[in-house]
Amino acid sequence: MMTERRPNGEAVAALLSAMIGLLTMGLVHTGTDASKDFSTWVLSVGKAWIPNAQGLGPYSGKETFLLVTWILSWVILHFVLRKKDVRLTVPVIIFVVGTALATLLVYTPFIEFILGK
Amino acid sequence: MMTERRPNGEAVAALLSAMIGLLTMGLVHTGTDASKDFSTWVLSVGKAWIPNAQGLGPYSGKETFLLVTWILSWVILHFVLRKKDVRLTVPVIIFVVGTALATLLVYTPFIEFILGK
Amino acid sequence: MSSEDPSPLVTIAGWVVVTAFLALIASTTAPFGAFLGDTQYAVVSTVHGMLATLGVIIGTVATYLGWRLFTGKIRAFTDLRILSVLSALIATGTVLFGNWIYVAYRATGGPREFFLKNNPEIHEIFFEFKEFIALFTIPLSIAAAFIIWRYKDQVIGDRPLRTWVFIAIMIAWTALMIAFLLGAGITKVRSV
Amino acid sequence: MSSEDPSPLVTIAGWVVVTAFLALIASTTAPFGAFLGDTQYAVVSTVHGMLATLGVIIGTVATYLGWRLFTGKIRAFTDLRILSVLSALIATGTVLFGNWIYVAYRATGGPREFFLKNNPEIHEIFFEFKEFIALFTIPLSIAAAFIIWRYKDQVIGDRPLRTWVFIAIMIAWTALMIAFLLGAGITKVRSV
Repeated sequence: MMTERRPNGEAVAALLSAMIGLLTMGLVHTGTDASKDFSTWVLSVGKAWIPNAQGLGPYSGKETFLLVTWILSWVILHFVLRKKDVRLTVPVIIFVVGTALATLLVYTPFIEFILGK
Repeated sequence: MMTERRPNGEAVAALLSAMIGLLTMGLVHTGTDASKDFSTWVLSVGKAWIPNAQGLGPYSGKETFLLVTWILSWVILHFVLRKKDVRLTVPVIIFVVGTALATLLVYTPFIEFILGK
Repeated sequence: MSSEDPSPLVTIAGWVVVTAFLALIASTTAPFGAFLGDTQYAVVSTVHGMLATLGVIIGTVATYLGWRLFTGKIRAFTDLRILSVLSALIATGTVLFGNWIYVAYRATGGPREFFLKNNPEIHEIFFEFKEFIALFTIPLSIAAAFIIWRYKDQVIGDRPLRTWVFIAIMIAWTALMIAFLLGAGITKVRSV
Repeated sequence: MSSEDPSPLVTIAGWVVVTAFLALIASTTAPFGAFLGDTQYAVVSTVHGMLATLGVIIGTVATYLGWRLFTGKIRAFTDLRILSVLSALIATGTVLFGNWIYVAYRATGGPREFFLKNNPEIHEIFFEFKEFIALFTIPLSIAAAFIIWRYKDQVIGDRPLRTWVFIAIMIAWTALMIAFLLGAGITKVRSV
């Protein structure tokens, strides 16, 4: 029975990488609100591959950052953690706090609060 | 075990009476479309007890017919059928066809079709 | 090694705290009033829409459990009992608030007048149908809840009866979704 | 005496026939075009809204089953496996169509311009939040579906893991409902 059991590392990788992607998106979004130059660059990232990225604006680049950091961190964490069995307390806390922070970072009144606008 | 079993008559009463109420509403609605006088009378039924029935129009009377025929037929069927165990085939067919007819009778293109408008 | 760590209750408690914190931020900073418009029906319409949405959520889960009942594989019968009653209550509440809005809909200068002038089909076909199909949910959901409570576990073992109950639930749920979607569509075109 | 009569399959078949008949009448006589408006985005918007509604239906049942998983009382694990994948697919599809509409939303003369002039909070707070919170559903629902498929029944017996999966599902569902309701609210005020 124990030999059949799959270590929980892959699950940790799947959930943490989802949070990482979302948190990155929140940070990038906040960054575009803080700096016009950064916003232009984020738009250029979207234009690199999304059809009609001009119509979507910087949002296209933010989606790109979500996608790339999510998938990339998932692949890395998957292979780092796949054979490991980890205590879930700390990862769960990181996940909940990180996702909550990601939520705040796409909420305009909070962004204006931390940017001091 | 068999002595504990409740006869299915009460269930038949509950479901058939729901259908009867809805079908009555459909017939009344069709009637108001066919006759202006009938429509005025239906409105007066609603005015008898619903606050602001004037604002609701004849709809208030149609709701009243639904409510009264549903509850009344439920009470009657409940006491008629409560001790009976009936085969469900025929009641189910009546229920499905009656509910389908009720649906058609609140659908304007169908009403206009049967009224020949 | 990780089989009891973290404690589910502690974890859920933590999640509730975070959610409550975010909700607090939202409720103190989000200008929800921007959606309300300035008519006297703003609050009534909002309650109606919220009840309708709650009805979709609760009614959908109740219908899923009705399906499990039909296939004879239900284990969450207690949930079905609770949700069937909630569905009936929410359906009734939604219709009551809907009646209230209907007065505004029919009033001079209201959406009905607008539709009859610009888009008569929306009133004559879709709205007329919506105002009646929404009523289907009340007797059907009450009948289903009555049977589920009255017959208790007996309904699980009675295949013809549970089939009929499922049919009634499906008709009620279909009526609910039609009324919900037509309501959303109509209010999009012209609201009270 | 009534325990096998009528046959459930015959009854359901009868109900399907009746429903199909009614659907046929509706599809040949109902002027659904009245809701579409005449912009080139009419069809895209309709698909987006229908997918979002389907997402609410499927996602709500999946979340209910996530709750059963969390409480350790799930029996319909197969259903959860199917619905978790469907939820992830529908979330992705809805966002793709949403992107398409977003172009129209941002265009000159589109809703964004209207809101910034008349009701800036609707764009700056609600729409900005909606466009991002909707994206939360994708990685979260895919992560949950991945774990449910990868760990199979093992996730049922692993309390901490199933708790975490339920939290992820709940966040995804909350994000879905927020995006759905804000979307309905915004399109009510001004649609593309």
